[in-house]
Amino acid sequence: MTAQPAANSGPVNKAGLGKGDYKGLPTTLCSGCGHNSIANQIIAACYELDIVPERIMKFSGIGCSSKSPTYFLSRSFGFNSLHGRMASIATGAMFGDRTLRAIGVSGDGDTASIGMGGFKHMVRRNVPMTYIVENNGVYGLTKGQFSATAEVGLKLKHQGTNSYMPVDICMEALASKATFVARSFAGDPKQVKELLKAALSHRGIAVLDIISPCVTFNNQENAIHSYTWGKDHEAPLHEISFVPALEEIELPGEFEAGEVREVTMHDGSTVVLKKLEKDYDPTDRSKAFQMLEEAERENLLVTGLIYIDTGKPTLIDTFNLVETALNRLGEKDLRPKQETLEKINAQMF
Amino acid sequence: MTAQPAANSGPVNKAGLGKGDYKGLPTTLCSGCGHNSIANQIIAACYELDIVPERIMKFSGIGCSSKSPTYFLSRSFGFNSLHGRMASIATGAMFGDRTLRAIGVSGDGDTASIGMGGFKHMVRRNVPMTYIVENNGVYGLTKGQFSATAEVGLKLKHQGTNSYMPVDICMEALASKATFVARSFAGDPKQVKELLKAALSHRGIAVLDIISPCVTFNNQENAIHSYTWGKDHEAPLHEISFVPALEEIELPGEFEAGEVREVTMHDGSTVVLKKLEKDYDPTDRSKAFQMLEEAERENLLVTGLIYIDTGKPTLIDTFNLVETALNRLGEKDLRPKQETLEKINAQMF
Amino acid sequence: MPENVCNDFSITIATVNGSGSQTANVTLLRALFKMGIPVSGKNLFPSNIQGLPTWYTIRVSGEGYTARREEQEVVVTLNPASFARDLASVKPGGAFYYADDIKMPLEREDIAIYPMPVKALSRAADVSPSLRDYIANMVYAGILAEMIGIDMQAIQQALSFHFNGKEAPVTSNFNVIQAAAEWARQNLKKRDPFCVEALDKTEGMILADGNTAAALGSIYGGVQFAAWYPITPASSLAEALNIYLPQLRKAEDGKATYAVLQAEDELAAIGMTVGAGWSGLRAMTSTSGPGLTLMGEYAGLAYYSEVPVVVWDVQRIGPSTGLPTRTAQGDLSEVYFFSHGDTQQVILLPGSVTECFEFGWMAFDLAERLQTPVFVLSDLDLGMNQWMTQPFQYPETPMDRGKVLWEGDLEERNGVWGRYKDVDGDGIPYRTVPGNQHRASAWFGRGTGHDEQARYTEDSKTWEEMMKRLKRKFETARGLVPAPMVDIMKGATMGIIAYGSSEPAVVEARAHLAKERGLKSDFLRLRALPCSEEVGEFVRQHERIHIVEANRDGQLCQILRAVMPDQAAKLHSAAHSDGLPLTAKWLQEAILNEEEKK
Amino acid sequence: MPENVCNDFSITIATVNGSGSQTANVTLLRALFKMGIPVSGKNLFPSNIQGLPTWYTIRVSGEGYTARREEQEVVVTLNPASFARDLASVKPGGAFYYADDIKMPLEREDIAIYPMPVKALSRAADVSPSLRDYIANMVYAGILAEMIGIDMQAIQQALSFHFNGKEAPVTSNFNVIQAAAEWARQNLKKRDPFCVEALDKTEGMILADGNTAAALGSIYGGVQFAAWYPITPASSLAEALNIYLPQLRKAEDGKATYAVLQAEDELAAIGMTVGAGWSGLRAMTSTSGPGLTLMGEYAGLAYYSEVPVVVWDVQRIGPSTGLPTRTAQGDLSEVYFFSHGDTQQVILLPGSVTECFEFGWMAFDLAERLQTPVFVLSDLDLGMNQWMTQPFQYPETPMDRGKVLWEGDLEERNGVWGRYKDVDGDGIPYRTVPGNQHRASAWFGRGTGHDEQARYTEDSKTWEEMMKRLKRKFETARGLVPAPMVDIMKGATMGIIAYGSSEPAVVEARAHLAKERGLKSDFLRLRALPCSEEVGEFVRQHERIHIVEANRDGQLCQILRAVMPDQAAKLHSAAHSDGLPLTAKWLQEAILNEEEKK
Ligand SMILES: Cc1ncc(C[n+]2csc(CCOP(=O)(O)OP(=O)(O)O)c2C)c(N)n1
Ligand SMILES: Cc1ncc(C[n+]2csc(CCOP(=O)(O)OP(=O)(O)O)c2C)c(N)n1
Ligand code: SF4
Ligand code: SF4
Ligand SMILES: [Mg+2]
Ligand SMILES: [Mg+2]
Repeated sequence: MTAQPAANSGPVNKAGLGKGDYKGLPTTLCSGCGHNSIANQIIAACYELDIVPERIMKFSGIGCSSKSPTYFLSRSFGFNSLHGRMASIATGAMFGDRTLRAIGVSGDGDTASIGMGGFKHMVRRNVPMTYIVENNGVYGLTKGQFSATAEVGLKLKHQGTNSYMPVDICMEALASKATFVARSFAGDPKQVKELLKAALSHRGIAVLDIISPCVTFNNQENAIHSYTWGKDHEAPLHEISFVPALEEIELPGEFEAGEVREVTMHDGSTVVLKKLEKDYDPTDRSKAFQMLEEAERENLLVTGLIYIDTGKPTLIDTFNLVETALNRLGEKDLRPKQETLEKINAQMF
Repeated sequence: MTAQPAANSGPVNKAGLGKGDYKGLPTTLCSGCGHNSIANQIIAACYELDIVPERIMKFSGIGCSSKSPTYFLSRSFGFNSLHGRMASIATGAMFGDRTLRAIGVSGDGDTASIGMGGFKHMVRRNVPMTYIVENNGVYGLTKGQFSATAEVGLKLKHQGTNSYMPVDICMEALASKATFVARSFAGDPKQVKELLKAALSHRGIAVLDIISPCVTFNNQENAIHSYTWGKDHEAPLHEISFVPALEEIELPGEFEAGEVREVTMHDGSTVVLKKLEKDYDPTDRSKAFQMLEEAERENLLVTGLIYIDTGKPTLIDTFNLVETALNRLGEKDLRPKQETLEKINAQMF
Repeated sequence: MPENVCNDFSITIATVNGSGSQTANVTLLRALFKMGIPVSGKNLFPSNIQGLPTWYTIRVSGEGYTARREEQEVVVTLNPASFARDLASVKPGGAFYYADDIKMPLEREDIAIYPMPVKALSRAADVSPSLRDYIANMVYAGILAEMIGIDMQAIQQALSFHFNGKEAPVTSNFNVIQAAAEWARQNLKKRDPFCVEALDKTEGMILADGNTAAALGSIYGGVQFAAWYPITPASSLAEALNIYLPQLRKAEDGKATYAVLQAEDELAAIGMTVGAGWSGLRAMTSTSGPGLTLMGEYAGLAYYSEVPVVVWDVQRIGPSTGLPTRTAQGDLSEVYFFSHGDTQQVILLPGSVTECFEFGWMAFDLAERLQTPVFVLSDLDLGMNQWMTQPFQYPETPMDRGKVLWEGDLEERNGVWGRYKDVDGDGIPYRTVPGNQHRASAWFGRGTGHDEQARYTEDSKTWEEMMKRLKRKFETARGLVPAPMVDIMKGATMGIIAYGSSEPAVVEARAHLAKERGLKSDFLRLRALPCSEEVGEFVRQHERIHIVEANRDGQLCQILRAVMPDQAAKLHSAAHSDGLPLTAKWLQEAILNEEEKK
Repeated sequence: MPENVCNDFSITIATVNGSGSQTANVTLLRALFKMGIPVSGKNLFPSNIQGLPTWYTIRVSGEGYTARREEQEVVVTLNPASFARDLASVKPGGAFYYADDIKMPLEREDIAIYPMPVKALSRAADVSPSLRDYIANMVYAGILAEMIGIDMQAIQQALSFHFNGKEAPVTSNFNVIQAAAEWARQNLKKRDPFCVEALDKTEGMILADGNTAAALGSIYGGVQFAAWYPITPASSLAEALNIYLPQLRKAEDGKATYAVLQAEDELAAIGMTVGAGWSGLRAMTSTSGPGLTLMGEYAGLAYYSEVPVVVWDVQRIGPSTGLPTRTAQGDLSEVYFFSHGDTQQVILLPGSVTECFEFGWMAFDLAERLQTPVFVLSDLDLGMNQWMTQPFQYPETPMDRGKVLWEGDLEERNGVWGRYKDVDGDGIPYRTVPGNQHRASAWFGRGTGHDEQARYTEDSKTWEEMMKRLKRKFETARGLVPAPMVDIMKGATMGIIAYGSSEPAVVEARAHLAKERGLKSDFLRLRALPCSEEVGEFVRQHERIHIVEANRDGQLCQILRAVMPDQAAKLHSAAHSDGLPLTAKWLQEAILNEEEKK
């Protein structure tokens, strides 16, 4: 199906759409909020991937972060659901028309506090969706309480000092066998966009933990989730440059250090990983654990594609559904014939 | 405080109590249920540790497993709460009298399905409690549906085939920075008891994932959680012999392969770990991740003490509470003086 | 020997949970049904898997009464643990059958006592030793059949149905039954009056349980998505979907037109259901009390964002975990006022197994027509017990998918529409669903304040208007939900209102009150909330109304008083809840006590 | 120039969310209060952190009315985004102050319009450029103070209170205010009648918000454990605990006699609270609509297993997420029927800030005495706005810890007791708590069926008796909860019932109805459910009752109709809910319309 472009002049993409066709309503978030720049990168990524907005569904929970789906892709269906409950509503919605892609935007409170259970189970079901956590270590919308990703020892007004171990969202995703785990930093729009494009091209759950500073409530020098902290402590894992391709590219077999590695996505496009000296292989789950565990001990913020597995069937695959979108099936597909009921009645005794 | 022994003859422990003082009501679980043998080991462990039953609190959620607290320590207070909600009620109850110890018994459905969020957050708060998961991979009490720990591909009557990645409870505990993580098998009572004693002597959250076969609904040859499977696939990580001690023993510094390692518990007793050739160090979190990840890939069921950290303050420690048990404080401790209110009123304008 | 009491007594069989007595019990039930004798069977089982006492009661009633009775004329026990209690429970003049390996005092002169050599006879049967405990059940089945006169052929039919036609099990079981019957013929002398005789009163009826019926009804209603979490007594509803959907709803190419998903909990189960409903699917979930309560937040979202979903609540007795294997009608007021803020929920109240089927498909039509959650309140008694009921009727009306706009519809409207606009004055707006490719099709769902275009707004007027429209919609629902069933006795001034599984007790009580006390009554069986017109009329037309329900607080009575204040004074509550189905005996007394007050 | 209108008008100040105008607004409010003039201040803010329009309204009322008014006589705007709307909102004859950098049409002849050189004056102030936007607020404060005649000394007192005495900020802010006032004196000619004059009507009163009062009340009630999860408008209650507990409740050795814990969600918050209550602590949680609904399952457990806990619900408008920063009284019916199965919950309804304090400590006495959850329903208007109120009264009665048995008590009883035994006939049993070392002290709590010894049982009689006892306990509660406040007008035949923050509108409406329409009314302010005797009497004594509440469905009206069916016909609902506090104007019309019907 081809898209209906807006009556806008200016450059268009392969879908025949201009950037404007991907815009959302004006943001109502604080100026300088990390969430805004992420919204902009979502717009850019979808434009560059030639995605038709009507073929995307947007989801979120409740929070400043969860408001952002209103700020991109106005032409896409969306649902701003309940606090911590994005996972379940998105999971159910995926069955309506399985050809649609989904982008979910959640917050660290929304995902790691109240939404932990739903998040973990969504991941283990490999629901095909790009799951973004706009991670600022605080509750923005409720004005600055600790979230579960706040680091130990962080002090906040009226809240005292946080004494609990922070939740590492990438670690949690990995433990639940996510098939795509990445982390980035809102202050690094280029990497955010590239990872978004990789995620959107992945078939399966793609968890993107994006450190997204809250300028209003969590920008102490000492806070992991503040701009300042992020800038100093970032250690980009590897550069990524994304090359949309028209035909499938196979994953090269054995691969040595220094070499350039390509991971083939299900839509045929690929992520090119320039491998760094520390020789990181995003398909090695065991290494991924080690790396995260280490980074955490060294209090480092590792960004990049941490883990990817392109082989697992998605939740939807496992249901072996008919070709037609379920939500376009009619009475004749859905209501069994009268005879069948007579048989059933005959059995009922 | 010394205990009041029942009027029973026969041998008594240092608390002056006989085994009978640790018994519970007769079980109503299926004969042969793994949960029963665990209950018996809890009785044995408490008896051998000379614990006064009145100084223990028992908790559970809902399930066959969650029924078992009725089957041990009738002289201890207990609460059979809600399905998946043991973590929160236990966390709150710990504040009543912080000198009490707590044993929680949950199931795999209770903890890894509906209770996932509460479980993870209880662990990251390091609530001082022995948290037992009687893990059988099914929902026993509701008659045999899949739980979140059921292995992929498992078939059950009326349920079809499980297609989701199983939850590894030890991995989850570790990811949430548990200070004590162990796994055992109900068919190995000796190890269960030793690990229980170690857990009960640990100050902090002690997660014990005990594979506990459901004889009624999950005993297919092929099921991870069945006796047969367990027996063949067990690979004990190291023997443990538990030595109650009267004075503190320091943790030895550098430690080589082959050596015997002692981890000192907060109550001064120690766990002696005979180190195996594969040279496993239960204080190395990174190794623990690797080991679990590997074991899982190789479809192995590793038992033993997987990780321990005796250095972290518990949830209760962080609140710096008064010496007296909070639930014995009186009005003079709890209601501020009248003058103070006058000051407050003066401020209110 | 006293003269025969034919086709009017209750049989209770006491066994040990997990010993496999269900086959024998249901076989007896089916055999009686096959003989054309009206029956009802109720399973009283513990919330445990193995080892605790469990009872199965069969009521035989030539007059067709199916309500629970308190008296037990015939009692069979294989369980030492409940032996004393079972013996005591036999009505004077009744019969007591027991496994003779149980050595316990038998002090009762007023009943006929029959020992059964269960062990011996099962040892005699040529089945593997591991099956002996199971086969023991066939022994009592055979002896009982012989003693009360159940037709052996009917038993064979019942067995072959049970093992759907498989030769081997049928014969091996039947052989034991026959041997046992033979033994009884030789060794037992009938000393009690209770027996059965063939009738033609089950003609054209079927035997089924409400959960299976609900699942089948949903399937014929075109269910496309079901998310659930196991809980007694609702699990068998979702499990019936797992059993029947593959048979009934695969496309030619063998691919599925549906998805059933076991969620991690009820919060997720309803969340997924709401997601599926929003995406245009006929979506449902099924649960019971504790799970239902967890669904409150999403129920509020579905109400306010107007997402069609169907929620089956197979009620068990509460509050809290309560008694998972006992029945009640205790969730009505929770659901009617479900979730925080002002909500009015649409509720269906099936009163029979065949109505569980009917409401199974109807619930989807109502949910999609009204764009709101529809709650169907069944209960353990209706859902898990076998009932004699009318055959399932194929839906007489085509599916009503409600006001959904697709690409074409939007073209016609030049893309001009408003998600929450009341175009037709019935309070029901139009909606589009994901996948619609028209560039004006998308809208953004939310539980926060929104205007007719689904845009976020904090404007007070808009909020108020949106809420008033929802109230109008509820008025529309009043006209769409199934009307009550009314049964009139000429000259009655007193009325009875009941719903759900309470009907059998009412039917029987009314008959007795009229016959024995000359107290006539009209009967309205409520089938849904909001109340349709007829309910108000019925109330106004009577001097006094007794509202019958299986809960402590008279929940429906409270709701009716609130919605018809000018009639409230004449609404009397006849409520009772102890986990067991209501009996006619209790109801008669309750009504008589109340009537005496006037 | 028309003659002065003194001490009877409303001021609305329009600014941008996050621009720090609260200091200026509250300073004005406090200054007026200091002048002895009755005031009320209401903050109408968006559910957003920065950039959206926000309004602060101060009502000045010599007669002491504190309800919201719809008319705005004096409007101040610094926000271009709301300029047009603000201009239009000025009542004819009123005054409009605006920042002169906003260049927008000013077509209104019927009001006095005053430009304010906000930018210029803030630039003039010697504060760091980063603070200029903030200081701009002091500019309008100064100009307004000068123009309506607010005493500068009062302003200085207000400031020094705000910055609790810190010299530097006080002077820098005060300087700007004085400079602005000076400018106004020089450049603005008063062309509107609205002004203030000192009175003595705030003598002995305090200014406070309900959430702070609730926290303080809880602290003086001896709260030992609080678990919470952030949610507007309840967060500031728990945060006030964090602020005041360390000051008020540390032992000599500096150690804590309390614990406040931020949970991962509301399911956990109430779970922890129930655990703490069960372990013998005075335990509480605080939340709002969405969080409350998530607490349903644990609320049912606490009701049935009889665990004392206190739950504060600071209501916001729903259903669903609704409008997080708008007020309502919409959770009453949910809470009254909270959780599945038969439940009857005890509810407190504070009607003023000082009552939030009183119920703060009283709730614990009731919860522990009754061994049941006690729900306190406040709302955003009461909880987050500054109110003129009576000073907090030190609890006149000692703490009531209820029926708790310790080692000594058990010794006396030789260890013979039953957790769920109704020894005293009031439906309230005795309990022990963990840590009790007597070997007969332990019992096993559960949400499943239990007998008097807390042992699991499925026995139907036991179940029913346990539930009946709980009903007796609810009757006991009827006599213990705070009685309603009743205000009589001689010769009134019509009654009004209201609760919570609706009182001010009722007080004002009654006065006007009596004065202007000669319509006298008696007033009952309900303070708790279940209803104490007085409520029934009040209803019986009046021909007609109007039940006033800020929700759509008339939730209290429905409940009262259900509990007093014989009076139901005379209960009329005056309900209205748009997110804003009720006004006397609306209420007068609602009552008059209803009265005309008769
Ligand atoms: C059930 C429920 N509890 C609490 C809230 C209040 N609430 C709204 S947003 C939020 C936290 C948001 O934090 P986060 O997810 O990190 O998003 P952020 O605002 O930081 O981007 C909370 C607690 C709610 N809306 N619903
Ligand atoms: C909220 C809620 N949902 C569902 C149930 C029904 N239920 C009771 S036990 C159980 C699962 C038990 O499984 P598990 O925790 O593994 O314990 P097991 O019986 O296997 O030992 C379920 C779903 C419930 N009691 N409460
Ligand atoms: S409060 Fe923080 S998270 Fe929320 S919009 Fe502002 S900057 Fe962003
Ligand atoms: S059903 Fe399974 S888990 Fe439950 S008691 Fe029986 S064996 Fe144990
Ligand atoms: Mg956040
Ligand atoms: Mg299990």
